[in-house]
Amino acid sequence: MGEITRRDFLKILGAGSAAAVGLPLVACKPPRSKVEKVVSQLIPAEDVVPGIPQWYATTCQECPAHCGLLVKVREGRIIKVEGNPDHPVSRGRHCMRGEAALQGLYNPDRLPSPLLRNPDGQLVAVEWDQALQALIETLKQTPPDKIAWLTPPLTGAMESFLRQWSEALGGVRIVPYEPFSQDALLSASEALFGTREIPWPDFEKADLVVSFGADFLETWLSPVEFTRMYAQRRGDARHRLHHIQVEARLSLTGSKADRWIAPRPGTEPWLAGLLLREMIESGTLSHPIPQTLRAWAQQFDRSAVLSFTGVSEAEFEHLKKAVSEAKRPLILGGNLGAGDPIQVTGWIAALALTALKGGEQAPLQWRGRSSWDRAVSFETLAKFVEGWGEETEVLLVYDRNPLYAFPSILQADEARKRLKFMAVFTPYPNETAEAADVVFPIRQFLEDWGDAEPYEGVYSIQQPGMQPVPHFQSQAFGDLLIQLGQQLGISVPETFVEYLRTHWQKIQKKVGDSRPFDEFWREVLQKGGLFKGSDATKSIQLQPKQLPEVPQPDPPSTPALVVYPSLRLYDGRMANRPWIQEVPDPLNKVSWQSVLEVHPDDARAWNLKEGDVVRLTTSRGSVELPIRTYPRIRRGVVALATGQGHTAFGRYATGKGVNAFVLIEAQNGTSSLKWTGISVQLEKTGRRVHLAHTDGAETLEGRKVAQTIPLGVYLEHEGELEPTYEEEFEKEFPATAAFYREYHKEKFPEHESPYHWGLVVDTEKCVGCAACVVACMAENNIPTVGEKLIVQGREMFWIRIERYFDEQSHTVHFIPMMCQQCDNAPCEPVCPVFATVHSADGLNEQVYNRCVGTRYCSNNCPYKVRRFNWYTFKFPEPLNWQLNPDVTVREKGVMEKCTFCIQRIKYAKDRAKDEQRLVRDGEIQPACVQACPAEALVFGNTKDPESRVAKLFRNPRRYRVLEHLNTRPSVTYLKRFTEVNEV
Amino acid sequence: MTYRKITQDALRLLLSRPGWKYFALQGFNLLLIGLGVTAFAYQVHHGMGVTGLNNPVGWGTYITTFVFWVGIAHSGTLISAILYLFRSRWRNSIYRIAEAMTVFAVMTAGLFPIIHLGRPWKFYWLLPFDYFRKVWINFRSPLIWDVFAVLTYLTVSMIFFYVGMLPDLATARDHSTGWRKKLYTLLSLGWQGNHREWKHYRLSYLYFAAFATPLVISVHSVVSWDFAMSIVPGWHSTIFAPYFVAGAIFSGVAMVITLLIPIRKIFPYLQDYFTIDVLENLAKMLLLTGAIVAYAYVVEYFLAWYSGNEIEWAAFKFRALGTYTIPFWIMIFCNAVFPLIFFFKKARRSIPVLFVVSLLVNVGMWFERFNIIVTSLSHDYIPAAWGIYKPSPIELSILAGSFGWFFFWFLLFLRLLPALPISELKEIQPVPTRKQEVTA
Amino acid sequence: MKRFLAIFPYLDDIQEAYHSLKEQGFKIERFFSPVPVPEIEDDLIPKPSPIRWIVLFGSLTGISLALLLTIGTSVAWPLVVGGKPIISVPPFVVITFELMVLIGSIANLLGLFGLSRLPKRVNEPAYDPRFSDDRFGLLVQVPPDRELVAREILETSHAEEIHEVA
Amino acid sequence: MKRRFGIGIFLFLLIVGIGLFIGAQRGTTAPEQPIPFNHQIHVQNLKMECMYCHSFADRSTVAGLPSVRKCMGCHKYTDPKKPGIQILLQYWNDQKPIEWTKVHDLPDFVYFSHKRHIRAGIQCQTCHGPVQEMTVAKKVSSLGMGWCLNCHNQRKAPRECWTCHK
Repeated sequence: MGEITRRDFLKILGAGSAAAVGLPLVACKPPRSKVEKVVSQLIPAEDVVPGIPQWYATTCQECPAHCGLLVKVREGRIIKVEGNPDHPVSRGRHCMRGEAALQGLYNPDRLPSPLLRNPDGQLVAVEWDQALQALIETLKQTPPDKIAWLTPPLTGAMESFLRQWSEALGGVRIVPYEPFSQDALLSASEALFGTREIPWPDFEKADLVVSFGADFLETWLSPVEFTRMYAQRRGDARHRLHHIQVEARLSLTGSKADRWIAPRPGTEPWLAGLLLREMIESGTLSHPIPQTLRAWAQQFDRSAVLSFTGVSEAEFEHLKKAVSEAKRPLILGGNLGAGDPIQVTGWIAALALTALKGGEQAPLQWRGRSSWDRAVSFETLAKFVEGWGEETEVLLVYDRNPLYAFPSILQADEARKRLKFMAVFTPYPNETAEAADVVFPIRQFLEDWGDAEPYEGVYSIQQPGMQPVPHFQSQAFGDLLIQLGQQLGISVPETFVEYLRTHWQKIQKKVGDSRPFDEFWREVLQKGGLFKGSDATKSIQLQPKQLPEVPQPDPPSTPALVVYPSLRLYDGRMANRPWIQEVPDPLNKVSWQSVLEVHPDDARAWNLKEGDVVRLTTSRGSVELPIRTYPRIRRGVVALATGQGHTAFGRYATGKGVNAFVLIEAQNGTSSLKWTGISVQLEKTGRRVHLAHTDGAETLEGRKVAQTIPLGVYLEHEGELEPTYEEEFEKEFPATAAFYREYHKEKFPEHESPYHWGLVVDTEKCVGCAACVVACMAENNIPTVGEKLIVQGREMFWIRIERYFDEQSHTVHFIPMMCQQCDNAPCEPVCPVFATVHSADGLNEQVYNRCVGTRYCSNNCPYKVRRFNWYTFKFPEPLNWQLNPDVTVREKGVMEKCTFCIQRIKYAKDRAKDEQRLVRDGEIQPACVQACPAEALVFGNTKDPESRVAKLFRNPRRYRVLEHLNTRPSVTYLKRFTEVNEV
Repeated sequence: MTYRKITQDALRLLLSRPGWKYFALQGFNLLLIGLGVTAFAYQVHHGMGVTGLNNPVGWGTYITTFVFWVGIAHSGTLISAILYLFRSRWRNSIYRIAEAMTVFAVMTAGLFPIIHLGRPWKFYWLLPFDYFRKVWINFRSPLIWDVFAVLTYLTVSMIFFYVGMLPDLATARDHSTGWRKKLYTLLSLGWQGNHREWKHYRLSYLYFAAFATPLVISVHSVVSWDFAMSIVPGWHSTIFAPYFVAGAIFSGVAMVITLLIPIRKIFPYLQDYFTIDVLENLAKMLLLTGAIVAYAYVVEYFLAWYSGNEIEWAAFKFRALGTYTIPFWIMIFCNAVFPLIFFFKKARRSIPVLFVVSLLVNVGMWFERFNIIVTSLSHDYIPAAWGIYKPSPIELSILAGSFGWFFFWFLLFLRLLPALPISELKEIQPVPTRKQEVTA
Repeated sequence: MKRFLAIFPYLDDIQEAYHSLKEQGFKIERFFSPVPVPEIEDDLIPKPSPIRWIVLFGSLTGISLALLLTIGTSVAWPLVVGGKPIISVPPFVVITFELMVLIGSIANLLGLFGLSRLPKRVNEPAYDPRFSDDRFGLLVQVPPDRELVAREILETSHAEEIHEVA
Repeated sequence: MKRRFGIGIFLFLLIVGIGLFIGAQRGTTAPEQPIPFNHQIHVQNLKMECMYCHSFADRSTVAGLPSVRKCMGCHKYTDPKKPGIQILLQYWNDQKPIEWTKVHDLPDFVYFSHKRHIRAGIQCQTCHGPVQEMTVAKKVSSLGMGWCLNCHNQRKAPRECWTCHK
């Protein structure tokens, strides 16, 4: 048999049966099935021990940020995705979309076979040969210049391979497109710095960030990386980053800001411009001001700008004061706006001011070419679509969904009819595939080879963690290109993996590594890539040449619509992942549905109630959707997130909500997109729907669940240690404490544990992104219950992000709430059958199979973190492949809750026992802690006085939720800072 | 009234064949039971999701109905045991019916804790045995107290019911024929009414009454502790035990009135026993207990407000003015306002008024429990976790089924067992003496 | 020895008969009545009913059983719940009370059955179905030589019927 | 009366007894396997170590089954005419894994680590019985919670719920 590699092993597994390993499919079957089969391996795999996970490094392809991932493989299946700690983008963290890649892999609606349009016009399943033949015929018959690819902004090996392939075929065009493109930023950068590259924000250097709409904690550029950097700076009390957000609808990013200024939507750029002008004129800028810039800034007239942006003098003065006092402010422009001259204006003003204030030290950095600058501008795209049927006869679509995600002004549906032939390469059925002539099911990235280069010097490898999911006859996209190339008679390598290795040999050469390639390659696979960082040494040098003219603002409209990119669904590509659909939006707390956010006062004025369905009409189109009151939006503005409204994207996405791309219109006389400030009409339809929201109340109702501390007060006490909770208790209630002391002896006479697990939640760092929620669902086999059950209030999350709108300020509090593992747990004594008891490690144990389902524990839980199985929830094949075999799949009628990831604790303790030592601090990371991009969660042993948690438990910012109930929780929260000098 | 008349009147119900209306009613009851059973089977098959319960509100209609029926049960024991100890002889004519009501109400109530379980097929885990797993039950849980209290109450009230009936069953045996004779022979265990039997019986009955009296108070206290022992605002209150006991008697007395009035109407000869004076006495009890309940409502609000506990006060404000304001005001009017009419003697002696008010009190008391359970859970400590509960058709079907179940047994009892306590009615008559006969 | 079963419609008559018979030294075997008549019952069985001891015994058994059950099972595997003591007295008191009532009541029932000789056959000759309706009865043991005396006493006290039973 | 009641109790106990007996039987079944594998020959006669085939027992939660290739390692050279070995050869020729029926099947909610037990010095036979004497693999222990706890209590092994439940 020769040497057997891991790949062979996986092949063998795939060829055998689903369970071709030395243990049964634990956890996938309902309990008490009578005969369990156990399947022997045919040929054992090297280094693979059933029951012990393997980890493989790979790269996320869900958005252009390309975080490094680690996938956890058990018995040949990927069961969890985590961040790669070595990777400079993710640093061991990930967002909810990254985690949900797993549900892309195991999506039950993935295409099982190629589809071909038959003479009757029906798409039917066909054999691979037939489908390939159809495409080859077409390609042979079409002049190469009439063929075009629509792809994501590719980087790495696939980018060069596709380019070579297309050139070899005779000049097939490639159109890379990203709906949330950074066209405006790139144009501004080109105008100011003479280079069409992204000037990356550097949160470490900045002392103030003013964002005129960029949602850098959600979707903008590289949210996981930015969240980490931002949270670090915010949590650092001595060098705390001040943050002002300027936008009409408060975003998740804005909700963390110290101050929110809400101008009329779409007018933020003029405010940025005015700020630039006034700063220039104030004469406080210490760096030379280029004349062109000074002249350009003259176009912003204070009274005019303030009047049409609707921003008060006081607010603007505050902004100005903050910027002038800051040494190195980081000013960011708008979020979206492909090619939009207004957004370009905003970015020019923002970047110029950043550069002028900071000079050489400006908190911007060059990272060379990135995935963002590879995307075509919206103008190009518009021309491209216009040319369908003429310049382009055959369209090859790879991993894009133009018929859903192209704004309606492009009229892609009409344009599609002009195309002679459209071939779609996608793992999933979608709107574009539905309209295609031939559809090829390709592999999802977790089961495929590839790489990415999110920015220069970060070479990130993408290796398969498992054999392709056998339910679908998918093929690797690269290998498909090779097959096509062979048939079309162009020279291609044998496999894409071979090409990839060649590509990496070049990289090895480029970085000057002289080891044998195999050694280099092994290290790359182990580490997940090669992370050298950009060696661009360019400084931030303003070289403005011709600055574009400042456009005239559109006349104001009321109501005006803001379309914002969804943190969860992105441009809609994540909509077929049940986790993503199930997790509510962090701010409006609605899952599965689209809602139109309306200010509560406006709703009252317009005689609308929550859940009332309205017809929303723009010049481009009209949709019907329910309204949701949202107090953090400017009066007269309504807002809608992208991503819903799919018509053919599998069971989890189809028919849910409305598609915002339908509503986006062109910016006043240009061919660019207008995302905010769209003039809309609202009409009441008279229908009502129940909103699938998970929040019980908008505000804290006077309860001290979320607490704050003035920064100044904290600084006086920084570094001090509060007494431990035990000491405090001892002091305040000596008699009770004495009773407990005596009683603790009685408690565990057999084995006193060296551990008491504790968790710290830093509410200052937490940005509410809900990555932890999805990570928890993945780790703990938490089912998604669907829209109807969410409406009924039966969500199953073990951890939730509570959102409270502050009553005094614009602040939004995010409180991650999970089982508090109380020492005096109210849930425990009320259980009649001992299904929930306390462990020596201080954990509140829940024994599912002992539970009879009285639900008394849940009633008596003041934190309401217990979850009851209202039904036996099903995991449709092959979503069940993702289930964690170390966690029971619960059946109907039992209670469940957060366990602090007991399976991970057990694993670590088991290993520690083997090595005859105690568990080390930081060795255990529950899924939520591991995921948190803000690093707001810390887990550890509170009995070890040197552990991080033990110290944080004594931090002056510490508090416990509902402390007065004497539940003695094992979760401590750290108070959020307020700036005392705030008005 | 002679002994003979009492015997004959009492046996008229037992020895005659019921008319078609009776069978029609029983058929209707069986239909309701069928509905309830079907709904329960559906719920077991699919899971508790078919109810309206959700994350904050883990208990709803089932526990409400459980407490409701346990409450109904209480006045039976009150009338049979407590009034016995107090020598209130007017209770003798109605105590059998009240006691039967107790037994059947506990039988009905006892079903609900099982119905409300997520995994009802595991109900036996609540019994004190470890099934060889070495894990017993948690005696610190109020639900286990409940198991013990309700099972004890069921057993003891059934024994008490049966023992009180023994001499009457003997009477029925001695005056029946055919299958009835066989049945009553079996049930009466050969009771003769001899001096030995009566001697031990007298003391034994006294002890039953003496046990039943604290038991009845303990049972509803334990039921109230299901709530009061928790930390839920709106539940965690020291007044719950007396408040629940008073409420239970209140609802039970109302149910006795509700049952007696149609019986009187259908069998007019029973009006000699269920006299208007008896009803007036019941109305007085209703007035008294209703006043206690109303007082408890006020005290609850006073405590919540004066204690200064914001969360507690918020829970009570929500109860009165929030989503569940309608059930709340139904409760207030039915339990605290309408019974005040019994301050008037005329109302106490008016059959229609008695009937309507007793029905309203029944409704009000169901809503009282609904209010306590649902509103408190719905809005507790963490605002983000608040939620609203609405009963589902399945729950309402089971609720309807519980009425069918109760009335099925009750109607069966009316025609099968002596509903008039024969020997105890005779006891309150002057003993037949020749002296009297001669003077008469 | 013969036994006379005398049936009376009036209580004062039977009381008269009872006392006369007793004075004459007859042994009264049984007294039947549709309602309890404490005077005669307590005269026939002067000792207080031992039911009280049986109930006490039952209740004490209940208490011990409850303590054994609650404390025993809690100590056998000391599971900690909610920081409450393993042996939590207040909750155990509830269980103890309930079991006291339960076992006490069951003992009461069994005691009643045992002492009143229940269940038993009824259709013995010395019983008349009217005793459960409106008639009182006396079962008297009559030595063969005093039949006439007995009969006379009974007749003078207006016995309705006098039966000789085996 | 009393007799009938007695018969009732007897019948009830009988039914319960039969139920328990059948239940107990289910616990010791020796299911039919695709290949009639004989532990006795391999262990007692050929003196093979348990961990030669169940090689993960001291490293992982699962003990593991030998791969077909491991079986073939020896059976390439042994008498291929024996019917059992012929079935094995068939599997190997078809390159199909063998689907054994589990003899010791723990419920899905149980976490059990072979490694921890082996490293604590527990013999395989303690739980699996005298496998070396079995011609057909048979379950000899109930694997019930009480059975586990007996041993855990004796050895003062942890009995936190989450030690074994997951």
